[in-house]
Amino acid sequence: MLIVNSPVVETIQVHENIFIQKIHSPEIARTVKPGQFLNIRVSENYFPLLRRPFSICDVEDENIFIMLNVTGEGTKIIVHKHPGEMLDILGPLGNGFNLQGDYKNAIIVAGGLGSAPFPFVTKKLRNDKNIFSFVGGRTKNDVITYGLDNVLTSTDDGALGFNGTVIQLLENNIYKFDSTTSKVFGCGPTPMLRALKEICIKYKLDCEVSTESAMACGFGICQGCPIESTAQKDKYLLICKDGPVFNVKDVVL
Amino acid sequence: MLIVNSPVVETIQVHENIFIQKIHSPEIARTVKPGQFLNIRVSENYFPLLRRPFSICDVEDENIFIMLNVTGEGTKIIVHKHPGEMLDILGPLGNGFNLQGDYKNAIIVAGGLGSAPFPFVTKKLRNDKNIFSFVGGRTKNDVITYGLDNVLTSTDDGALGFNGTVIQLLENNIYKFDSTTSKVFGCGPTPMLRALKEICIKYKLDCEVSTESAMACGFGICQGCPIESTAQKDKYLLICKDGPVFNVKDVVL
Amino acid sequence: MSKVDLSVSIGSLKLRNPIMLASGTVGYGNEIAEFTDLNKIGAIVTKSLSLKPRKGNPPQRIVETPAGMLNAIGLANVGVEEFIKEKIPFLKKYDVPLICNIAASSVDEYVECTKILNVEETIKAFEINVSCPNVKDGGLQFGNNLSAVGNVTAKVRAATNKPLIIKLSPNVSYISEFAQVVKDEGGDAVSAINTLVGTSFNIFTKKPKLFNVNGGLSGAAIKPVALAKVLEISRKVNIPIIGIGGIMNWKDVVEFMIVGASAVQIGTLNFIDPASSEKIIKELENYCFVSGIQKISDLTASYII
Amino acid sequence: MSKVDLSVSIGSLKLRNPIMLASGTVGYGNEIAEFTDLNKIGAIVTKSLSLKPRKGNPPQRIVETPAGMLNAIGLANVGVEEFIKEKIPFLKKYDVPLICNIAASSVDEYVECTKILNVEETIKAFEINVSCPNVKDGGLQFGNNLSAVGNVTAKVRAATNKPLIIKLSPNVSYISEFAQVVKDEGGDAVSAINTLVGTSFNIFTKKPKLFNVNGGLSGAAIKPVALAKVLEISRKVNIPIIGIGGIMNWKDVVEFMIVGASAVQIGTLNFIDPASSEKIIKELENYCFVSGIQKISDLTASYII
Ligand SMILES: Cc1cc2nc3c(=O)[nH]c(=O)nc-3n(C[C@H](O)[C@H](O)[C@H](O)COP(=O)(O)OP(=O)(O)OC[C@H]3O[C@@H](n4cnc5c(N)ncnc54)[C@H](O)[C@@H]3O)c2cc1C
Ligand SMILES: Cc1cc2nc3c(=O)[nH]c(=O)nc-3n(C[C@H](O)[C@H](O)[C@H](O)COP(=O)(O)OP(=O)(O)OC[C@H]3O[C@@H](n4cnc5c(N)ncnc54)[C@H](O)[C@@H]3O)c2cc1C
Ligand SMILES: Cc1cc2nc3c(=O)[nH]c(=O)nc-3n(C[C@H](O)[C@H](O)[C@H](O)COP(=O)(O)O)c2cc1C
Ligand SMILES: Cc1cc2nc3c(=O)[nH]c(=O)nc-3n(C[C@H](O)[C@H](O)[C@H](O)COP(=O)(O)O)c2cc1C
Ligand code: FES
Ligand code: FES
Repeated sequence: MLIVNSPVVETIQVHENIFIQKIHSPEIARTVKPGQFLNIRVSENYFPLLRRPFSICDVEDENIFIMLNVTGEGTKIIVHKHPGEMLDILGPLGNGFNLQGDYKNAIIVAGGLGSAPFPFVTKKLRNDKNIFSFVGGRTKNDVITYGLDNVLTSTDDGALGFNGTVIQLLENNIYKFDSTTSKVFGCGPTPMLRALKEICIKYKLDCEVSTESAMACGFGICQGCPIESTAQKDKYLLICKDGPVFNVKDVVL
Repeated sequence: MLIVNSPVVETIQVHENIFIQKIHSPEIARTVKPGQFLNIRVSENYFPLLRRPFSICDVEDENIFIMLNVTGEGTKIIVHKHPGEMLDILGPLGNGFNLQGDYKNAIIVAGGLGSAPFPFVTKKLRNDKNIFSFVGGRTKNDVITYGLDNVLTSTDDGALGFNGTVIQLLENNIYKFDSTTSKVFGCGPTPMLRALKEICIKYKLDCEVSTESAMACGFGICQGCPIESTAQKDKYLLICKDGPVFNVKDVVL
Repeated sequence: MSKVDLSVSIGSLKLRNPIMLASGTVGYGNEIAEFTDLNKIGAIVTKSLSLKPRKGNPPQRIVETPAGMLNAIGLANVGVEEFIKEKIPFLKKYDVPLICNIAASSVDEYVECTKILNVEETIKAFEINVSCPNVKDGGLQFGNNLSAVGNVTAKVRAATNKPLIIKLSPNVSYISEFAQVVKDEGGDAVSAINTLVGTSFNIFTKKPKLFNVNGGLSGAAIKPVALAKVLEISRKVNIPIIGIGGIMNWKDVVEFMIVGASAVQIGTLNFIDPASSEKIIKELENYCFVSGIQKISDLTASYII
Repeated sequence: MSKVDLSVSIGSLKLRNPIMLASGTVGYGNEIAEFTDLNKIGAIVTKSLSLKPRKGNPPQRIVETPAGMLNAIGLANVGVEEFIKEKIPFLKKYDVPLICNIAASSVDEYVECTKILNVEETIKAFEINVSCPNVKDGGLQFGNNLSAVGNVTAKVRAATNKPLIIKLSPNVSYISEFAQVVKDEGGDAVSAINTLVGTSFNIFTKKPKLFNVNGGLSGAAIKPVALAKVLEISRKVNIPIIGIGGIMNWKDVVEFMIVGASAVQIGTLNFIDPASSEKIIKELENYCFVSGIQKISDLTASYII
C-alpha cells in the first residue's frame, strides 16, 4: 500500500460515457495484481471529500489504466484531468483474483462496468489459458468489451448479441466447460453475481467474483464495507481488505 | 442586475499574484459603471459555496475585465479558468463612483488591491479631468499601477517610490489641489480609508471610497455586509446595496 | 405535459407548490423579485420581525465554511410598523402567500407583534422564530426549552386565527418533543430546521471571525442533520412539517418530502442563485410528470423504512 | 530549528504532541501504521470496544455528504477479550500511548469492560463513548441524558485509576452541562465531539441509504459546530478538552486549541489521507517555530473574545 502522486498520460473514450485513463505510476504498476483496486483522491479540497475506488483495468510497463464510468461529481472531475495533471492514488488495495492453478479454461463473466478488471486478467492469462469472455449489459451501450478476448455478448433487450442476461448466455454455453478444468471470474452488479454463484454451484465450477460497496477508506480502518461471510456468522468480512475478490463459496451475495 | 454565463477570453498576469481576466460579457459591459462590482459563482458544486465579489476593473467593447488577487480557493479556481470556460456572473451590483461634477482634478488613491476599480474610472475621466494617481503598498509587490495614469507610488518599506503610506504621500502633495476643483476617489484596506477620510476632511476635499466586507448575496437579501452610517445611528447601511462606494461623510470607517 | 398537481397544504394554508423562500434569506421580497417571479413561488417568509426595529450585530456577520456558511445577522429588521407601512405595499402587488416570521425577546412581544400584524389581510400565516442563535435575548433561550416553546405557542395561538407555524431549533436532543408540544398547544405546523450553532476563529488574531462569536450554520453541510430532524418529527408526531436546511436542488426537495415535509423552504441557496426557486419548481413538475406522480403531496412521508 | 515543545497534558496523561487518532477511524492501529509512524503520534484511540464482539450493522454503512460523511457502522468490534489477545501485542511494539474507547449498552457493561482492560499496562487511559448514534442500546440514550452520563462517569471512575475521558454527544442543547457533570463525578477530561445525527435517502427507492436509517455526520462540514461546542465547554467548565470534528489540516488543529482544546483527534481525515497526522505534527511544529510559540500548550484557550 502506497500513496503516490501520478500524472495522467491520456484519457480516451471507448464507449458512450466510458473512458480509459492512462496514468504514469511506476510504483503501482510494479506491484499491482489483477483484481486489486486503487482509491483515488479526486480533489485537494473537500469536494468531494472521500476517495473514489477503481479497479485496476490494465498495466503496461510503468503505466496503469483505469476504466471510468462517469456517474457523478467524482468521476467527472477525474475524467477531465488534463495530461500531466496529478492523481493522488492510494493502492494497490485488496486481494486480486487468484489466477494460479492448472485449469485450462478461464471463463470471464462481466456485467456492465464489471468489465473493468478483466483487460489485465486477460493479459495475464492469455498465454496459458483458453479465455472465454461473456459480456452483458442492459442495453447495447452497457456492453463493454474493451481489452477482452473471445467475447460473446448479451443484452437484456436483445439489441446486441444474445437476448437475455449474461448468466443465461453463460448457461447456454456451459456444456463447453468441464468443471475440473475451468475457472470462472465474475464482476458486475450484485444480482448478477448472485445468479452467477448459483450457476457455478449448480455446475460445480470454481468461481471468484469481484464485489463492490460504498467505501470510505479502502484499506480496513473504517469498517464501512461489510459483506456477509458464509463461514463466520458473527462477523462480517470487509470488501476492501478481505476482498474485493472472493470465492463465491465464501460470501453471501 | 442580471445573472449571466460569460466565457473567459484570456487571463494575463500583471504582477506577482495579480491577474487580469478578460471576460466576454456584452450584457454586463453595456450597463456596468465604474465602482460597481460583480458576484461570481466559482464552481457548480458546493466548493466553494458562496459567490466571490470582484470590482469591475475595466470595460472594452463587449468585454469586461476583473483584477484577481489569488488569495484562497475561490480566486484560485477563477484564475485557472481556461479561455472559453464559463463564469456565472451576478451583476452589476451596488452603486459606482459618482464621476459627474465640474471638478477639474480627479485624485485617485489606491492601497494594494484597491487599484482594482480604477482602470475603468481612469478611462471614463481621462478626457475631462486631470488625473493624479497615488498608489501605495506594503512592499514593492503590493503596488499595482495597471491601467492608471500619472502615478506616484509609495511603499511602507521604501523599496519603491515614497517611503511611507500612500496617505502620507497624498498629504505631501495635497498643496497641489484646490478643494473646490478636486475630487478624491479611494479604495483599499479599511485603515487606509480611515486615514484618507481624515485627510479629506482636514483639507475639505470631496471624497468617495469603495468599501469591502464579507458578503453572502451581494444584492441586499442577506444583511451580511453592514457599515455604520453617520446619519442614522439606529440602522446600518449595506455595503453591497447602498455601497460599495460611499461618500466618506456618510459612513463610519 | 399533462397537468401535475404541485399544490400542498399546511393545515388550512394552501400553497400552489411546496417551494417557500426562507426567513432571512429574501429580505422582504423586493430584491429577489428581480430574479424569481414571486407569482410562481409557493410562499414567501419575511425576515424575522420584531416589535421595534433592530439594528442587528456589528460586522463581521458572515463566514463561509465547508459547504456551508455561518451567519450572525442578529435579527436586523425594520420592525412591524415600518414593515406594514413600507414593505407590505410592495408584496401586495404579487399573488404570493405572505408568511410573517416573528422574533421577540419575550412572550408578550411575540403576542403583541402577532396582534399588530394579524389585521393585515395580505399576511396569510405566521412563522414564530424561537430558534435564532444570534441574539442575546429570545432565540435559543426559548427554542431549547420545552415549556417556553409550549407557552409561546399557546399565547400566540390565542392571538390569531391564521395558520400558526413554529420554527424549531435543531440544537436539541429530541426535536419531536418540541413538535409534540407545538401540536398540543394548538400550533398548525412546524418548520425544521433553523441553523445549527457554530463558530469560526481567525487563528492569527485568535479572535472569533463573527462579532457575535457564535453564528448559525446553514447550507448544504447541514442537510443530513435537517433530514434526520424532519424524519424524527414525521415518525413521532402527526403535524405538518416544513422542511428546511441545505436544499440546493430539486432532488433535495424530494428527499425532504419523502422523509416527511409537506413543503420546504429555500434559504442559503437564494444567495448563490436567486433564480433557483423558479427553476426548482419547473424541475419538480418535470420529475413528477416523468415519474407518474400526479399529486406532489403524495411524496410527503412516503419513506419506506 | 530550535526546539518547540509540542507536548500537552490531559490531566495526568502526558502526550508528546496534541495529535491523537480518533476512535473508529484507525481500527486497532495495524493498517494505519503503514502510512503514519505511530511512534510520532500523540496517542491512538481504539475503535469502541464492547464486552462481547459486535458484528455491527448490515450494509450500507457509509454515505458521502457535502464536505462530510455519514457512518452507521454500529460499533462493529472484536470485543475486549480478542482485543487483549490479538490487538494489544501489535500496539505494544510502538511507543504510543494507547487509549481504549469503550462502548456499552449498560452501566454494568461499561464498568466490566473497564475492569478487564484496566490491568493491561499498555492501556494508558480510557475514553468512554456515551454518544454513538448508531446503535439501539446504549449510545445516545446515555449521551443525551445528564444523569446517565453522571452515573456512567462515577461508576467507571470507581473502576480505574487511569485517566478517564468521557466522549460527549453534540446532539444536546448545552454540552457544557454534560462536561460539568463529568467533572463533578471525577472524570479527568472530555472529548468533544462525536458525530451529529443525520440521514440520507435515495429519492428513487424512497429508502434510507443507510441500513440503520440514521448515521453519524463527520468531516469538514461539522467543524463549525464542533468548535462552538468546545468553546462552550471551555468558557463554562474547567476541565481538559480533547477537540474533535472536521479537522482537515494543521490550521484546524490550531483553531481547536485556541477555542479551548488541550489536544485533538483526527477522524475522517484518516480515510482520505492516512499519512496526514504525521504531516500535521510537522506543520504544527513549523507554525509554532515561525510564530515564536515555545510551548504549543500555550495555545489552549488562548481565544480573545
Ligand atoms: C472495489 C471497487 C472497484 C470499482 N471499480 C470501478 C471501475 O473500475 N470503474 C468505475 O467507473 N467505477 C468503479 N467502481 C465504482 C466507482 O467507485 C464509483 O462509480 C465512483 O465512486 C462514483 O463516484 P462519483 O463521485 O462519480 O459518483 P457519486 O454518485 O457522486 O458518488 C457519491 C458517493 O457514492 C459512492 N459510490 C457511487 N457509486 C458507487 C459504486 N458503484 N460503488 C461504490 N461506491 C459508489 C462514491 O464513492 C461516493 O462516495 C468501483 C467501486 C469499488 C468499490
Ligand atoms: C465589493 C468588493 C469588491 C472586491 N473587488 C476585488 C477585486 O477587484 N479583486 C480581488 O482580487 N478581490 C476583490 N475583492 C475581494 C475578493 O472578493 C476576495 O479576495 C475573494 O472573495 C477571496 O476569495 P477566495 O476564495 O480566494 O479566498 P478565501 O480566503 O478562501 O475566502 C474565504 C471567504 O472569505 C471571503 N473573503 C476573503 N477575502 C475577502 C475580502 N477581502 N473581502 C470580502 N470577502 C472576502 C470570501 O468571499 C469567502 O467567502 C472584493 C471584495 C468586495 C466585497
Ligand atoms: C443570513 C441568514 C439569515 C437568517 N435569518 C433568519 C431569520 O431572521 N429568521 C429565521 O427564522 N431564520 C433565519 N435564517 C435561517 C433560515 O431561514 C434557514 O432556517 C436556515 O438558513 C437553514 O436553511 P438553508 O440551509 O437552506 O439556508 C437565516 C439564515 C441565514 C443564512
Ligand atoms: C466511520 C466512523 C466510525 C466511528 N466509530 C467510532 C467509535 O467506534 N467510537 C467513537 O467514540 N467514535 C467513533 N467515531 C467518531 C469519531 O471518533 C469522531 O468523533 C467523529 O468522526 C468526528 O471527527 P471527524 O469529523 O474528524 O471525523 C467514528 C467516526 C467515523 C467516521
Ligand atoms: S472501506 Fe474502510 S474498511 Fe473497507
Ligand atoms: S451581501 Fe447580502 S446584503 Fe450585502
